[in-house]
Amino acid sequence: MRELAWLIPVLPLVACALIFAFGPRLPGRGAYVAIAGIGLAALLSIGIFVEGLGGAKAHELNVRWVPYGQTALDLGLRVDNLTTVMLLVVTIVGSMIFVYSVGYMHDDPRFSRFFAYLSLFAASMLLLVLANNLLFLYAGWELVGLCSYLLIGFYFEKPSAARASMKAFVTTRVGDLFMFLGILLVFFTLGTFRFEEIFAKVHAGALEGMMVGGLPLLTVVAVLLFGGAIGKSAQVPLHTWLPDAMEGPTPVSALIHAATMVAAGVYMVARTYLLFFESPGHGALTVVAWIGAVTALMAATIAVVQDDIKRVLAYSTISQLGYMMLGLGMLGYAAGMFHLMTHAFFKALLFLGAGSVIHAMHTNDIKAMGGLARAMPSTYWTFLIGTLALAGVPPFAGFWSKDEILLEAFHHHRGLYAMALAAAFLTAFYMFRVIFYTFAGTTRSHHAHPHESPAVMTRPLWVLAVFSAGIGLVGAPFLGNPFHHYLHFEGLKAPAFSWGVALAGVGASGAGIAAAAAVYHWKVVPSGALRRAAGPLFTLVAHKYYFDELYAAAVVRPTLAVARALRTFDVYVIDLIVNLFGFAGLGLARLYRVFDLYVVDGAVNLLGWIAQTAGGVLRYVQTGRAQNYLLAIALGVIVLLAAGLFR
Amino acid sequence: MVNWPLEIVRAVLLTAAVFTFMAVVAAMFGVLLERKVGGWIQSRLGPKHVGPQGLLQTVADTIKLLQKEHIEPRAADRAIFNTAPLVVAVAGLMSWVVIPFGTLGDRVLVVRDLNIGVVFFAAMASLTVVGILAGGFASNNKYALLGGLRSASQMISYELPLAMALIAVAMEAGTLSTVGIVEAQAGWFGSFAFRQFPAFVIFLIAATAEVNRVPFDLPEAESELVAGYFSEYTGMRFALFQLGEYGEMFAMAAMATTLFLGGWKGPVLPGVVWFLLKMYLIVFLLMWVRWTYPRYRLDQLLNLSWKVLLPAGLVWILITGYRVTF
Amino acid sequence: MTLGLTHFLVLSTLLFCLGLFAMLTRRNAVAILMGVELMLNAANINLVAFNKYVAPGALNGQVFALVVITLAACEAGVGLALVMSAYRNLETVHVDEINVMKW
Amino acid sequence: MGQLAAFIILSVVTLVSAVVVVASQNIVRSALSLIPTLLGIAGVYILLQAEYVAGIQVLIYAGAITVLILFVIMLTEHGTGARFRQVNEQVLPGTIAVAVLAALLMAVFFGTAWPRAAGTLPQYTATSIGTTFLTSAILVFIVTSFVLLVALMGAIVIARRER
Repeated sequence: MRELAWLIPVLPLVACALIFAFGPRLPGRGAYVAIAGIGLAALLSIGIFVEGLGGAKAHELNVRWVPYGQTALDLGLRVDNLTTVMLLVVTIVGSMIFVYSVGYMHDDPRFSRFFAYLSLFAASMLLLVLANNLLFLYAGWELVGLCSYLLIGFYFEKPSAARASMKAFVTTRVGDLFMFLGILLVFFTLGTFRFEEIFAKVHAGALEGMMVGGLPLLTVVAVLLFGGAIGKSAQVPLHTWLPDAMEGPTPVSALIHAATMVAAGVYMVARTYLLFFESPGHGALTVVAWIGAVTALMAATIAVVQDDIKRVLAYSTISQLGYMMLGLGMLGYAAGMFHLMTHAFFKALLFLGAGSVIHAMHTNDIKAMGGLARAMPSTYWTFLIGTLALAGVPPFAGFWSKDEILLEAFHHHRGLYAMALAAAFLTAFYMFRVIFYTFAGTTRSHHAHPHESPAVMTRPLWVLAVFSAGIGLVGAPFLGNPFHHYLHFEGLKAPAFSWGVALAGVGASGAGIAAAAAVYHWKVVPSGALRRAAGPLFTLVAHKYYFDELYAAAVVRPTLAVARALRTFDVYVIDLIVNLFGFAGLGLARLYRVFDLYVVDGAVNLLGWIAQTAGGVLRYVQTGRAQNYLLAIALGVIVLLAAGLFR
Repeated sequence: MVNWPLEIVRAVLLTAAVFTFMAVVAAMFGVLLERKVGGWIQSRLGPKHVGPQGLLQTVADTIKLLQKEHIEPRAADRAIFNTAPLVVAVAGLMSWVVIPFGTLGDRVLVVRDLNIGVVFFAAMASLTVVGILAGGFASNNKYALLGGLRSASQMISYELPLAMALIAVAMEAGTLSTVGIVEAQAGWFGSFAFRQFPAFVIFLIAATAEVNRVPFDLPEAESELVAGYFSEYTGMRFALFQLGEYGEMFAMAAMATTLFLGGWKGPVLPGVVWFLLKMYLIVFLLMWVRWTYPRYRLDQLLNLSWKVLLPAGLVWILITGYRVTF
Repeated sequence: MTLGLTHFLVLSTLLFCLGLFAMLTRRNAVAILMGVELMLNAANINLVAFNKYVAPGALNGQVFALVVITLAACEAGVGLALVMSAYRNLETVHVDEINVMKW
Repeated sequence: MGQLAAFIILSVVTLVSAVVVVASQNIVRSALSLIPTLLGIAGVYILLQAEYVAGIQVLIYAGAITVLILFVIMLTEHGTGARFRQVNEQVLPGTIAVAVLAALLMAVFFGTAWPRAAGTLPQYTATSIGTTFLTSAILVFIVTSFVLLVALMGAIVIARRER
């Protein structure tokens, strides 16, 4: 079945092409085609995964693409355990979101196009996941970025959406530049793009001892590649695009900005983990870990003060991605990937639930909601399950994965452990803040008449809820941690389960829930007082640590200023020169025109006149009567005969 | 080297002899026979009062025709009008040049045993058309003109199957000479009527059409065209047309005899008698057909020639060629 | 004076020139065709005469005369068909009146 | 001597009727006097020991082509065509050119010493002609057949009344 892996990205791609070609004339205005594409891909992925459980070997499919000197660029796919896990996540979460979108986007005039974009996105993501070399991973990476741009800007008539899509595209591009440099560095030093060959050479010490600017080459390469992950996975300092990306339709937020695309950065780090691992003194991993920890904590603090339900979730996503990075950086390869998987399910669930709420309330502001638990029971219960999973309450999925990361951090670096624990507390706090604001109490909006969403939206929610609740068990230590057996990095051994760490983690979550309940449900401490007490810290957080302002001042404005200066130069100097040449050409052309008109044309006309006049005279010879010509022939014969006779 | 003066004298004498035979005996007797046969077939008596059993009826008719005034239409083209019957008569009689009548000792009784005898016969048959066309035109009468055109198209069409039949026979015999063809037929079943049966049939049909006899007599269809191309002819010129036509008919019969029935050959009786017997058999056959069958329509007539007889003749030539060669 | 090649050549020359004259001067297309026939016959006389007097060993001259007769038949058929067609469409057979293609 | 006499008689018949063909105002007479011309030429062929050619000449030319010509004349010229001017304005230059051409050609013919190859004509020419046609002149024979076929079809297509 692994030989058929190439079909997985092709199916959604075909669906995309069909929808682009035939659009609304397809069944379900194209939605069914898209769902069929991703659904078949999901079935294939499940088949491949089951095969992997049976212990199937990694499979590579290589098609010679471009000969390049001694080496060749191959169109290659690789199916191994890491890939199968990602395939499962992408296709299953993806198909749920596709189904959900049928209901959510139902009244949108660009319904078919939306599904085409979704299918294209799924195809690119699957290409990214299946690529067996850096080049194709990069291609999928950029395609995913393109789809992200298209989908964030799906409501392009809204200026904020257009700006957000631009911002997302440009910001991630900064990271991609570093990644591209890293890829080039790999290729120029090792001469190949293929992961297998890269790993083999690095393992054999091909880059050992090489230095770049006083740093070990391998570390530089790994950090450069990680630069791409920072952009794509919205790590500090390139995280600012993700909250803005919430301008897109909610299923897009769920699919791209929670479950799959942002996970691409994590996946990429995991895919090239050997480079990070082999960097001298785990230097690169340390960078990853610190960035991840800072991101996790900082995003969590910002999430606490957000009132827009999707933004809360967006910052939560950033925070959780930081967690994953932290896990990877703390040598928790399996832990990071495990968290990626569980997070994909419950974050998708949360986003879809949020979408359901927005669908019902027509607003994003949690302070305008309230008391929705009665009106929308399905949404409420599934959202609650997602929240519990995210908060890390056992036995829901988030607990198991988060616990592993905390365990790794605890074993490797206490400072980072503390940050992670704080982030866990904050996570539980802000998520329950949302719950209390949204579902508990009574509605604060008087002109809204909330109602439960249609079945096509709630059923995916329930499916995802089941996953969110249960998927964590595959990593449960008392079950022997089967996930760890399935997916692990050679040479790394996970630390043993520790009741202390687990209780600390649950404790942090519980404390967060309790604090949220105290502030927003029982109102023991009014939130306004809390805000005043925090003072400047609150201001700092509320302004998202001034990142956007900093970028505006440091990057955007200088760039714009330079652009304006250049424009001025262009308009007054370069254009002047060009215009001068233009005027000179024009003058010459006028001269030539006179020459043309009176000399060249005159000669041509003279010849024409001569030909015409000659023809006019000669046409009297052309009688059109064969008998005249015959007489001429006879005379000719006479002349010839006479010439022959009287020679 | 041919002795030309002697040759010319011989030719004149022989022509006179043949003409006499044809005009006096064959044509006159032929007309009488025609009327008698017609009478018998139609259960009446036919001419009976002039001479014994009406035998002199044709002589009386000829004398009547000779006495008649020669009328020349004022609008007619005189030269052509007067020449046309001659062309028909001469061409019809010239056909006889190559007919072998029988044997006298070692000599074959034939005017000239041309080595292109069959071709000559066909050529003379085709010359008749010119006379008919000229006569029809020169009369300056629309019935005559239409009759002439019809006649010419019919005769041209039927010349081709006729020539096909002749070619098939010549191929089988290996010679174009009529005497040679007769020599090539030995015995009853050696006659080409058996060995060349399709050619025989084609020849008979085409010959009937060629001499404008029923059922192919549209050119002179009285009910449509008065009398066809000789509507305006009177007296002796009319007689000349009739003479040419009867001469042509008898020549066809004689040619059929020569080509298919073994000519003068036969047991006991002298060759000339056998020849005449066979010839009159064919003549009787033609008369029988004339008094029995209705007339064809013009398109049927042309279709018969071009779509049936001509392809059949070509196919038969192919078969004959195969038989002769292998 | 015995009959020689020259006699026939003179006859054919005169015939040829008469045919040419017809072609040069007649207006009626059919008459022009008749002139062509005369010229072809003149050529045939030449062919047969040369065959007898110059190369009697082979019959090529007569063979070619036959070919010419055949082609003359073709020419007459096609030519007269053209005349009929022209007459039907233009209602004239005079070659100097058939000038719809002329400037 | 007899041959010469025959030749002269035939030539006179041929040329006189050819002149009528060429010069007659009555187009039907032209066509009809084509027949004596052609018959005279057939006689000339017999003088030249080409009996087969002569027979074919009478059969094809006199019997078929002339009749065809007569047909077309009768269908097109409203009879004799005497109502129309039958000659164009080239009579005088044409006469002069033809006369000069005839004179020059005869000068050429008289001034040439024709060679004479060995051999005699076969007595019975039809067989020899057939043999020649099927051996050395086979290509000519086949090509001629094709030309004949094409001309037949062409004539039908051209003369057919449209629709």
